[in-house]
Amino acid sequence: MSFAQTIGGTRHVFDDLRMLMARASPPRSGDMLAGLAAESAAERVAAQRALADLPLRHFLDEAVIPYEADEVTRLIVDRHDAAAFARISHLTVGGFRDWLLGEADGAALAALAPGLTPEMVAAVSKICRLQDLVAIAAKCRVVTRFRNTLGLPGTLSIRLQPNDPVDDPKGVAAQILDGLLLGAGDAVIGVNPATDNVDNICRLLAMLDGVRERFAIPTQSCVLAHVTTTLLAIGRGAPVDLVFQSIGGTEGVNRSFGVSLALLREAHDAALALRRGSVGTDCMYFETGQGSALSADAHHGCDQQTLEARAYAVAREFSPLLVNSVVGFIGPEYLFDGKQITRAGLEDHMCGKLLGLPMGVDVCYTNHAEADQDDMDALLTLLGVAGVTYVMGVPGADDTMLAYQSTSFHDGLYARAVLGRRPAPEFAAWLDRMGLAERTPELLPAPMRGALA
Amino acid sequence: MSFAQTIGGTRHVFDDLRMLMARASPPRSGDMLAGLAAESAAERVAAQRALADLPLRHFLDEAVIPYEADEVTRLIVDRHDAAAFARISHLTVGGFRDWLLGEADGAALAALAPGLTPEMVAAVSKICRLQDLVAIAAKCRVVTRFRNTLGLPGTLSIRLQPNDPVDDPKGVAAQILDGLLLGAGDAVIGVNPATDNVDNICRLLAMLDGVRERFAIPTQSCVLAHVTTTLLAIGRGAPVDLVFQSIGGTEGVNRSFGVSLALLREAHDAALALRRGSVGTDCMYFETGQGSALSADAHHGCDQQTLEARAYAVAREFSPLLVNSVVGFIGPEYLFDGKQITRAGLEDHMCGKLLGLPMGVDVCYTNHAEADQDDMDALLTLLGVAGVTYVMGVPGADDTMLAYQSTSFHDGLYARAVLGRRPAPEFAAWLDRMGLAERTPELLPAPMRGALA
Amino acid sequence: MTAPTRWTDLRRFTGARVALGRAGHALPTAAHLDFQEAHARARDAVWSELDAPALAAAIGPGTRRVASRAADRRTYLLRPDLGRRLRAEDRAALVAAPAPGSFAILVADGLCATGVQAQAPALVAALRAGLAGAGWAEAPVVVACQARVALGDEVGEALGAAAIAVLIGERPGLSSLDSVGIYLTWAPRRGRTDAERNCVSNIRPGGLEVPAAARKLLWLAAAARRLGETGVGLKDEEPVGLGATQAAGRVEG
Amino acid sequence: MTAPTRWTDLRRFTGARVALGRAGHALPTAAHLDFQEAHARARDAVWSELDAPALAAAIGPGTRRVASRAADRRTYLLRPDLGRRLRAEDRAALVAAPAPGSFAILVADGLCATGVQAQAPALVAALRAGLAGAGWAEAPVVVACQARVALGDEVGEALGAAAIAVLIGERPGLSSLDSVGIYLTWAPRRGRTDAERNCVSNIRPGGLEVPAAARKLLWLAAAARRLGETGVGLKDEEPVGLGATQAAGRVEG
Ligand code: B12
Ligand code: B12
Repeated sequence: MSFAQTIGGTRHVFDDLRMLMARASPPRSGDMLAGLAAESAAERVAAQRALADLPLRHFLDEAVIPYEADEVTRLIVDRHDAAAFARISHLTVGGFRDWLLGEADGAALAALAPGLTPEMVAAVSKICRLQDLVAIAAKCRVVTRFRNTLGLPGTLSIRLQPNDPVDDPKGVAAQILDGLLLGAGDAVIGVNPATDNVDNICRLLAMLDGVRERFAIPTQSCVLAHVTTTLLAIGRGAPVDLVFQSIGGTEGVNRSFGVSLALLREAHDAALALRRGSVGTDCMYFETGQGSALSADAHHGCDQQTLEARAYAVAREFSPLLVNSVVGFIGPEYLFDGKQITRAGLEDHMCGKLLGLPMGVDVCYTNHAEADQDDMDALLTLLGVAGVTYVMGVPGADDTMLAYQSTSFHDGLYARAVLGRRPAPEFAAWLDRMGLAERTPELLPAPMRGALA
Repeated sequence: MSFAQTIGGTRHVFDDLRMLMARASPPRSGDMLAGLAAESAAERVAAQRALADLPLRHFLDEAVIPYEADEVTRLIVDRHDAAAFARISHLTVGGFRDWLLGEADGAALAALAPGLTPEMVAAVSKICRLQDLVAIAAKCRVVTRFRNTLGLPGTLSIRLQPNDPVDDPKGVAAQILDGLLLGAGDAVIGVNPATDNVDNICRLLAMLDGVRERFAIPTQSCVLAHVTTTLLAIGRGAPVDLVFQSIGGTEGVNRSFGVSLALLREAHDAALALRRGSVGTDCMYFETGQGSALSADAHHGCDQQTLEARAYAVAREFSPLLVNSVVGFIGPEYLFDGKQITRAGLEDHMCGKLLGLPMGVDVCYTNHAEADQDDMDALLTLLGVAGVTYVMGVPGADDTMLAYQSTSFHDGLYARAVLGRRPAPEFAAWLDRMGLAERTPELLPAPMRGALA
Repeated sequence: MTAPTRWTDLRRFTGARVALGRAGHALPTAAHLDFQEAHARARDAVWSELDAPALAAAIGPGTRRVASRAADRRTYLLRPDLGRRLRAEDRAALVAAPAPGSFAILVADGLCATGVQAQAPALVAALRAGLAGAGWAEAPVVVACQARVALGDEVGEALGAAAIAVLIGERPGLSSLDSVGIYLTWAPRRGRTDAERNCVSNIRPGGLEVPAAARKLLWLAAAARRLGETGVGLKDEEPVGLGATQAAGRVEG
Repeated sequence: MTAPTRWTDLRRFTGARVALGRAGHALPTAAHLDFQEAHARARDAVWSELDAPALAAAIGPGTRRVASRAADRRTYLLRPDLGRRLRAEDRAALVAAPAPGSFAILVADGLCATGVQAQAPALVAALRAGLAGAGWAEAPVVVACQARVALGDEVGEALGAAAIAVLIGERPGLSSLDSVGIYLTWAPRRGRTDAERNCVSNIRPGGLEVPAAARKLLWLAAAARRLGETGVGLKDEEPVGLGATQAAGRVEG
């Protein structure tokens, strides 16, 4: 179906829903790279107006990528919960925005989530201001559980990310201690392995599990290897808490990542079978990020933010404990500067939350992007106000293996302090017991002293 | 005195304190225009390192503008409270940052304020990240009083700004009602007059006072004419609550604004003599903004942020009820885009608060700047977290007389809602009585119906 | 007009964006998108170019044309210092044909050319008529591109003028893409500060109308001649109702 | 090393920014400024230019040079699509002198040229020696500017190579301005996805050392030849301790 809107005397025509969504997107370099962005502010507003007038029902009739061509579309369509959708089925996209900002509350939003498609939430995000992205997300409540409880009101959790360029277990362990001393690690202690060697992955898994058990930390660990490598590790009996995988919003980008829905299902089943969770069974961890589908030439002419939202449909199929957008991680070809990263981070967070996901955000940038620590401070604070489930914690904000800057352990403390947020309750109690809740002692707590030999 | 710092093998030399401060400033277009900005990121870091190592005492020995040449310098030097300064007199600028982020609390900061010079706070702001600007400001407590109490913890006040292109009293009044319906007006109901006609100013003053009395609103009003015009109005017996004036950080820029310390003193005395405050006597309202001194060719080779801080020394001499930086108001030649506006807004807010001022910020931009509503949402939220005393409220964010975009009444509601802030207590009670605290009724509250004929 | 009873009735009393409704605490979608559209338009207006030949022709014979040292729009936006300086050749041309003791008029694009283009001819005509009536010799008119207010100081100085009125495009707002301001400076010369000028602002349809603006400027010009100065020393003490503004309504406070 | 007792002792175990202290919740000033300085340096590293003639000479005779379609650095950063395509003339030159069935090596600037410039000669030498030992004919080496990983697909295809190893500059980090990654692709041709490659990363002083990296790549190359594929289907199942990484320490969990 085509759409038209006249603005300032000029008639703008949009061939189909896909094009309408792309032109309505706030500016970003990736959509320009793909040749999909609006050419002027006027064209963008025209698309936003047309989109605002579109009935939400339309999204059930027109797919941005054909059902036949893409298993992610099939997942979205087949899993759509019409009963949950009924509550808002009479609204346009614009009316949906008003409803979200107005009468919607946490309970209504939780009930609605299965009735929403990624394209609906992407559409509404495109006509939201930054403050709307914050205010709507702040209403959402998504709670997940494995060995602790994440996402409770008033909490802000941190993934402890102790990466090492050669996966040196001591280097990793030293970073873990540093993070624990600074209150990080309740979301997960998760290492990105520099190598994809199966033995090495197993060794890291054993080390992480050992640290966790030794200090009795109420949290989960993860080695963020490729899912196929993790499956091999599970086969070898390694202690896998969470299965990690990068995912995207089309079948094609997932293929370029070496995954499929069937493979993810297999991994989910394998992880569930281990029954390692103590307070819950949410055992998947997914990362996403705007631009990956375009990079893999698997974007089907869709804008990157819509595809990002579609990745969340993949994620929610597997009841993840954690999902995060790596928003500034990839580079300036998709999100050029601090402004684009900020906008995208808040879009991703709101869209994920509306779809019922425990959204974290990797508040980050690379050295080839036009961004700096000030931009990160702003985004972190905004996400904190928006109720982000978790952010990263990297020593001094410098990941020496992935070569980018994310939030530091200190940043986590800052955000919790100025916003009055606490860690996950089980972890907060542990910090209390270790004497780490308020300050960092010069001398390591006794149990930690023998940790590295 | 000259300073040198070697970075990556290159030795950077800074001729004097003024130059050191300028080179240490985060990038902004106004300092580039003035030829004062660092030429590379490396030079900037070198200056920041040298500045961080500088003892705070040095600021008492080296003035950025000579004592003999400038009455603002004389004010700063003559009013410096050495006893208050003693507490931190042993620190360097870098040590001062650590102290501010660390042990300092609200009481210590309030006691310290008279011991700080504007140059000291400008210096420390230059080595602060955005999050430091937020966290430090959030510790400050500055409370002022006239007809209500502003700046209490947990509050966020709004100036109601009902400007009209021809000062039509009905146009102004309609905007006032709109603002009151949306919870704005506790900081002040303040009109910028389009004309500088004395009769007209008196007429507006009478109208504002009439509205306030008729609805028994616990707030103050102001017509933001030139101080000399306001003095004439006082002479004619007009009901002047607050005396307004734009000010800057050098004698020269103030001269270009048609003011001097003596004139401000005269105005302050005149306003005090009216004894119109009910709960307090703070009766001055000042506006400032980075770039005005350079625009007036009165910057003496100082960077714009240092001069902005010096304007606060002028302000605090007169115990103002309200001070605000109009941060994005002037244009892109001083603050180019959303990023520069954001940084400057948070700098100004923190510097003003450290100097003991009731700082608001006009979160705003012009149409010739590279900024948009998203940038404003971010800055507003950040300032809210930082504990800003007040922001502006303009109908729909569009000032039809000043031709720029500031925060709307809705923005005020957003900030209060997501951050859990309340209006000034007297005003909050009034909103409750009027039934306006939670929602805006379709029908005007009875007392408002006859307001416009 | 009858007194308002509903929130939306407030719209009858102002062109400002009142009574927009609420979606929770936020602007409803329609109002939000109206705003976005207006912003797109206002951003474009900054880049509007003055058609100086057409304007000079509309103002009449004898109109001279100059440009500031800001070579293009982007430079203009970031370099106000250049927008305040005449190109050397333009200065020389003015100096070569001065108008000593005159009351000069400078028409300048400023931050948005649209309003100047439309309103300057009528404004200039009204001013010239009034000035002639007040005994000034025919006022020389100069049209300038990429100009700031203070360019008038150099223009007036070069002409040897007694005073200069700068008619300049005010920055565009969401609701005003066509607003003109007039800045009046007695004894113009480089280095004058804004404290030494007077201002009449918001001249446009929906704002101050051309006749009222011209009347006000002429009142200020007369006072300036009497005092021998402009700026904070010259107060607009004209009683309202005598044309000071065209807004006559009065609120029942 | 003895077990840590003080927070600062952690620094002995890692090059990461641990034990930085606290100013309230924030980084102390010194650590904050160290970071700012490192950021300034890393930003500059992105703009480092590969000295391709010098590198080709250092690698040895027969080295060929190509460039991607990204004409300059800024284009390169914003147009990865162009960084993945050979200039037509460079493609033609490779097609004109192919190396069918060979194991090709592409040395590319990627996101930071410094590490490639310094380490590629030794890496290439080690790889060539190992490949020769494994029975491959002399590997053709191509040096490319403004290149992305996937440029290897077109290079390999043009050469008719059986496999290609792309040695490429990884993006610079605050603590690594000189890191190289190797991406191995079996049967390279345009359209290959990253799922069809294997990767050896973080090759640099302080990261994976050149001999270990070369050993690992040769292990993967042998496995690829056995399986006839690279990517997720090829798992690095080499037991650790046999050169898989040079990190040998073990934590007492
Ligand atoms: C950027 C990046 C990504 C981005 C790529 C985005 C993009 N399209 O540009 C994203 C986030 C999508 C990503 C995903 C993954 N990555 Co990655 N990634 C990197 C990183 C940080 C920088 C790469 C770089 O600078 N390349 C140089 C530039 C010049 O090349 P380019 O052509 O611009 O970029 C291409 C390659 O980087 C390639 N790529 C990126 N990651 C990977 C991983 C593998 C195994 C392969 C073959 C290719 C590949 O994708 C880009 C586009 O074609 C490196 C770490 C490092 N320090 O280098 C890790 C790294 C290469 N990735 C790694 C991994 C494990 C993955 C995942 C497999 C994780 C997962 N479990 O799903 C996925 C899937 C990769 C795939 N098959 O596509 C590992 C590889 C470990 C190993 N020795 O095999 C590394 C070393 C880091 C890590 N430990 O996590 N990655
Ligand atoms: C930007 C602005 C400012 C900025 C100027 C910054 C700068 N250096 O560029 C700041 C914030 C410093 C400012 C200050 C004041 N301003 Co002012 N300002 C404006 C505004 C919004 C836009 C001007 C514009 O677009 N100019 C056009 C461009 C092309 O010219 P420019 O050369 O770039 O800008 C120069 C002039 O704008 C001039 N200027 C700015 N304000 C004023 C005020 C007066 C009285 C004069 C003579 C000159 C002047 O300063 C600029 C630099 O030289 C107008 C409202 C409007 N809609 O126009 C009010 C406006 C002109 N200002 C006004 C006033 C009252 C003031 C103050 C006197 C307020 C006070 N009580 O202190 C002060 C001091 C002015 C002075 N003597 O210098 C009134 C004038 C009313 C009247 N009819 O006299 C206006 C109409 C708005 C208002 N009601 O508040 N202002």
